[in-house]
Amino acid sequence: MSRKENILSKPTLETGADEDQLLRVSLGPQHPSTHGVFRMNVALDGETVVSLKPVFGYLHRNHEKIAENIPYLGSMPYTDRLDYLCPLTNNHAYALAVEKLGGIEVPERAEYIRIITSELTRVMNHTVFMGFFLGDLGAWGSALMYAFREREKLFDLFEELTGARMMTNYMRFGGCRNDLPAGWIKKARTFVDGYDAFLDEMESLIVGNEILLARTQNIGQISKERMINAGITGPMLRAAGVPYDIRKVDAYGIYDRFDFKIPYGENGDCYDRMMIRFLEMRESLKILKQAIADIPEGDFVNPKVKSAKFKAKPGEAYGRIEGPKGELGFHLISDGGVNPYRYHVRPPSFVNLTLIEDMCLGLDLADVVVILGSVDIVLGEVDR
Amino acid sequence: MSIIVEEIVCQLSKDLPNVEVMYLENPSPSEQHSILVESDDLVEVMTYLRDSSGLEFDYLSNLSGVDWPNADVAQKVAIEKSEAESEEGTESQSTDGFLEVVYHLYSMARKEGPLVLRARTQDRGENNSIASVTPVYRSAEFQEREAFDLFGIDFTGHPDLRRILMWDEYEDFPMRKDYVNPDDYEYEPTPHADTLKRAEVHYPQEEPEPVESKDKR
Amino acid sequence: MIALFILIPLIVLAALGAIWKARPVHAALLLALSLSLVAVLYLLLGADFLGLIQFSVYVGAVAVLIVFSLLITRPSDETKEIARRPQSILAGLICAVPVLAVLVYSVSYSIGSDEVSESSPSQFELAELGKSLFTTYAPAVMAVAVMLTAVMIGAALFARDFNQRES
Amino acid sequence: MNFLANQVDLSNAVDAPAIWTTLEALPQLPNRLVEWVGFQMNAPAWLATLLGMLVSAAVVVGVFLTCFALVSLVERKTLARIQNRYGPNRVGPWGLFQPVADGIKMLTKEDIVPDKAEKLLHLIAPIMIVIPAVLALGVLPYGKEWVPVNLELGLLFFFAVGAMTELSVFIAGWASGSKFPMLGSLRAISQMVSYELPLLISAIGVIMMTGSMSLPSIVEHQSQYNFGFISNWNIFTPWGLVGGIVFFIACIAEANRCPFDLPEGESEIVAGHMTEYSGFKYALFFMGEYLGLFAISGLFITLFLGGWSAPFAGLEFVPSWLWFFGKLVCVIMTMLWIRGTWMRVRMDQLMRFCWLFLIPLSLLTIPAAGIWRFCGDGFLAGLLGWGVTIPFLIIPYIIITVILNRRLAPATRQYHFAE
Amino acid sequence: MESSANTENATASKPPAEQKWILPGWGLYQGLVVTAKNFIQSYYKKDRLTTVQYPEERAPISPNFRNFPFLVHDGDDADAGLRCTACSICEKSCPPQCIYIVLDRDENGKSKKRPKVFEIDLSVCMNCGICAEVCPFDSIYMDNEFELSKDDRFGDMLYGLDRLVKSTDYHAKIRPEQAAAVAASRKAAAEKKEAAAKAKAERLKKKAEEAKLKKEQEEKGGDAQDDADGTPTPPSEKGDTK
Repeated sequence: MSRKENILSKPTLETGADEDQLLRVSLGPQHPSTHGVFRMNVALDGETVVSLKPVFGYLHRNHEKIAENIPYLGSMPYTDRLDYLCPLTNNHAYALAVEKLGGIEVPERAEYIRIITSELTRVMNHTVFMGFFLGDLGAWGSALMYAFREREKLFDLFEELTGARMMTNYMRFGGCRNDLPAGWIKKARTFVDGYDAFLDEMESLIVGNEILLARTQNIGQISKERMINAGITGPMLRAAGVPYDIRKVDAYGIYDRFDFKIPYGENGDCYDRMMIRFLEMRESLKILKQAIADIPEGDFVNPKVKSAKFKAKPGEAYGRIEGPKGELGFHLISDGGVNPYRYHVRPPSFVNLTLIEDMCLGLDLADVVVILGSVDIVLGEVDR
Repeated sequence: MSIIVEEIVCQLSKDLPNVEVMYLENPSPSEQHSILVESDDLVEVMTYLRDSSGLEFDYLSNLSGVDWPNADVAQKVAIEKSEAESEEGTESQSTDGFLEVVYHLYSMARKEGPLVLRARTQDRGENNSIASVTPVYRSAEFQEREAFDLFGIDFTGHPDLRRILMWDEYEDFPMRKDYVNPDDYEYEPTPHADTLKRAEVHYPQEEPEPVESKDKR
Repeated sequence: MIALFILIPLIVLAALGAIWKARPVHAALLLALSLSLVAVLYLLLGADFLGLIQFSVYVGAVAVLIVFSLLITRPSDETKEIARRPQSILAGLICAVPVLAVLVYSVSYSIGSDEVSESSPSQFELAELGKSLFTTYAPAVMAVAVMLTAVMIGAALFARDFNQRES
Repeated sequence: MNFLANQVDLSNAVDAPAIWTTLEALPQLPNRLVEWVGFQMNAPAWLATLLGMLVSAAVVVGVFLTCFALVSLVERKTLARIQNRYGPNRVGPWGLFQPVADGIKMLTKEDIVPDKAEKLLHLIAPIMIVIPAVLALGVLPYGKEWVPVNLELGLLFFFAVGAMTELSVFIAGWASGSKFPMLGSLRAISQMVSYELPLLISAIGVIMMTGSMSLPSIVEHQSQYNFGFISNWNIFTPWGLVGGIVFFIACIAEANRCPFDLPEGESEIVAGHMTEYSGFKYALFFMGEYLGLFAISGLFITLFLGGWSAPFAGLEFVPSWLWFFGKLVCVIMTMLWIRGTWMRVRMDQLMRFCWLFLIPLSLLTIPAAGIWRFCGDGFLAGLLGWGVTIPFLIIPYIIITVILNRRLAPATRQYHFAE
Repeated sequence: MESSANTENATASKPPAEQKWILPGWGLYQGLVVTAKNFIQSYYKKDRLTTVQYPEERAPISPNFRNFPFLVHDGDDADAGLRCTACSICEKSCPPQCIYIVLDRDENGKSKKRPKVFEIDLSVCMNCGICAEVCPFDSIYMDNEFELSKDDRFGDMLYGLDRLVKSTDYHAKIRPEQAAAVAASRKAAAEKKEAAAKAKAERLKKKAEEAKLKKEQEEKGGDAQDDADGTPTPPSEKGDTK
């Protein structure tokens, strides 16, 4: 099973088996572990993967065309449906891009609310990742239900703040839609304080488990340079050893005010990707504690900006944030009208899938499922 | 984030003499000015930007296709905004449209902000081809296939240029401004009358029984 | 005794089916069926130990390995022509006839004497079997042990160079 | 016909006066009834024995089918409780009628047979999976007086019958004709064949110590009490401990339970050899799997946990079959506990674990049992026995895990933090 | 590549330390301990058993929860007190365009400033709340009633005026502070309008008196020749405050 590999081109795998010996199987779109309608045409020689062609587009509803026919605010509720596991970071990214386009500045309290909601969403996304990752490995159920139990607490917080559990539609250009309801901050603090205990419990369930170590270490290993060249961002890139976190690089919003660190690993295999997400959750909890402690009073939105009738001067802007899955960017071109002229989403899951074939070549069918789980894709965002 | 685009433009024109590069002003407060690069020496510019020690733009973050139809059709605003027109003029001059690809490059090594590059096709009809940068940046592979799928920009040199989101037998390019929505979509009785009429035209023979409950209005 | 007369034709039929069946997997399954019927025959004759050993060794191991190899190599059905060719039938006969002769001789030798029929085997003692294996029949056990290790080493060598050739 | 003849003669059980002995002989009640009716109607002898056999078979099948229904409910409820939820509680009180509902659903579901399948073999396979499980259940000793079939070679019968499951799994996978069942049956056969070895080898130690293969005598041997109250279960001896652990791991693999549930790994090959089955044939597969699970854990209890014998001398009064089913509940709860926690092992790891770890370890238990035997019995000899056999077993274990598998050992990872 | 990367081991979380020898089965055992803890505590600890048996027990809905929109009417007569003036701003700004309004016109075509038809297609609406935000007449708000399952997918899910309009005290019941704030702002606006109207009325009355006074002087001085300077001051209305 020799693997020809150089930094740029796709590696190919020559096995002794000739063409008709291969077993062609298509994993998906209805498959228990592809996180949604995602299909992989896999050619197997025995159990080892010889070729893997990803196929997606089953959930494509042309979100960008809709966005070009409705006003700027109209596509804010649609951004919840991009990566439906972390709606508030999507809203934050879109609001950031429009503020860059229109040159709107955001009051102090709104920035703090945005930091708190984004970090809560990052913790929610990584917790649910643990549940699904163990589901792919075979321990279907227990870790997933513990993750969902914590997610329910977060859903209650978001429902109280934004009015909906998942489809929040909460950010507006220049701040948020409504202020924090009374007592919300106290509930958020109790949630954050209790979360370390939950993380310790999940770590003792997952991190040392020998079967998990055997099944995830050195699986789907990609070198640092190839990941940068393939545009992979987020925990996958940091697991390979590149400490690139847009919260530190662009320092958007008021992230430079908080002291937190960026964990990064060395090997870039499935195990490191999982561990990096654990460490990131702990860093997010640190940010949350600081943000909840010193959130100022003040107006929660820039009073001068009317989001519903927002009109930007002609121009172009590309705003991006560090979403839980990687860099989520919005590229907006406006011709001065009420509707954006061009609205393009740069989703992290879509670009992170570029190297899926390189990671799976030469491994088993069971590893393909684990690698796809470690990439952590959400089809709403991949297909747009 | 403080890369000065003008400096990079003159450095480019100095190091790569035969390259035609133009600086484009971006009037919006985001000040993300861009560099227009000719399609056939795009790969050369990109490799230079990636490999030269001073710049090291090793990460192509985003690649988005943009459709600029023929100017006289969509001419509401007097001056076409971010595009230096051949002659400055308030009244609209009919320039034939083109398809454009915008590249956002970042340097992970020096943690430098977005450098925006643009490449354009001759026109929106036959020769709508741009050199593919997948040999330089692997991250462009899927995004170029998406631009081809939704805009019809033909990337020459792409390893396997197929449709990525729409199904393979689909002919049209949905994201173009002059795209007409085929009305053979599944009949979904929304309250708006015009969708009703179009649906009736489309399903003349079949008596859409759920409809008449609204006709009584 | 009636059961014997039902069983024996069944065994012969299954064995013939195993030979004549075109599809290899059907043939293997019929072989397993005939072997298990032989095991039932032993049980009915009162030789418990032998019957259970026959069942577990032949059906549990030999038939499963034959079927397992069929599953891996997935042979197509062209084995039918080979079986029908005249010279393969001739070769088959050459092997079968001497074995048949020995069998007939040994059966006829014991038909006359009747001490086999009424001496129901005494209360079977596992311990004696164990002792006798390592005392009276020790050389036979040694020979079998050596042969088995040789087979294992051969299989390991064969598997190893198969992997080398492939990678 | 002699292997059917030596039924346990139960004449003495009836006249013991106390309530406990009647409770003890409860499983024999149907046999007593049939004999009494046969005696009243002075039926011929062969009819009486035939009826006796049928009744004891009916008792075993009845008990274990209700066990199957209960365990399928208990499994869902315990897994639910592990995952902080209730589990089925809508159909009947605490969900007790859920198995009935599942049964009806399975019966009414349409039975789809793919057209590329071999019709006859597709039908035979589920039946062939249930037969060995029920046969094996007939041989185990459940109580002092309750041994459905007392065979001289009970253990050999158990393994001989167990060999049929691999063949039926192959037929199920191959007869379905499509890709996933083929892969599933390939995996299932290689797993069962390779885990049969440690199963047999670790049982040899028990046969050596009790001197005979008949299961009731094995339990008899374990039910004496040395030093007054500690029972003489095999698990309490060094070789029995290691042999028991290896046997338990091999049990999990034979019954395709997590962490070895590769044949129907949902996340990879949908449902393995059972993919093309629906309706009642699918239910038969489940019944075969569960009855196989009862049989193999029943054997584990008989060989290592002292069948129906009470753990301490004082608890003799409790009916013996209660002990057996109590231990069965404990073993099944541990398997459910493991199913709720651990992940699935990959195919090559499964094979390496069996051939490079389980088989050498189980081969070691045989000489260890020999050493234990010749250290003699009594307290001091017991200590000496432990002192000698434990290092005899532990040192090779360390050699195997640490030295041989060094490159496979999971590396401990370093994580750095950047500003 | 990495700036001041301190490579101290990740003390925050507890991955296995460098070469500390770990019993091979230790991780598996710890996993079992966690599940055992969850299993046992789920019998007596509240936060280890979070299922709510829905039809019998009901989880509390947070006051801010928004579901499909509803129209508000003052007073008790739904038809008269309807606040909606069919300006159809919400129809234009609704992203999935699921609102359909037809303006009510009387016989000679003058708009009666109220909707003849106001329909929301609940199977299309994604309860995003933008209509409630942009409505200038405080007439559409988000309901929090969620048990709306119907059997007919098209007809039943199309909510007309009859099912959409609810009274203000219903609004006060589900969203007390919001209803109170809206009522307060409407009352303040009403008072301001009255004050403006009263001010205008006084100004008119004062002007009327001046005009009357001037007319009397003219009749008194009618014979006196003062009309030379009486250029008729048109009743100039300084910007009346609407």
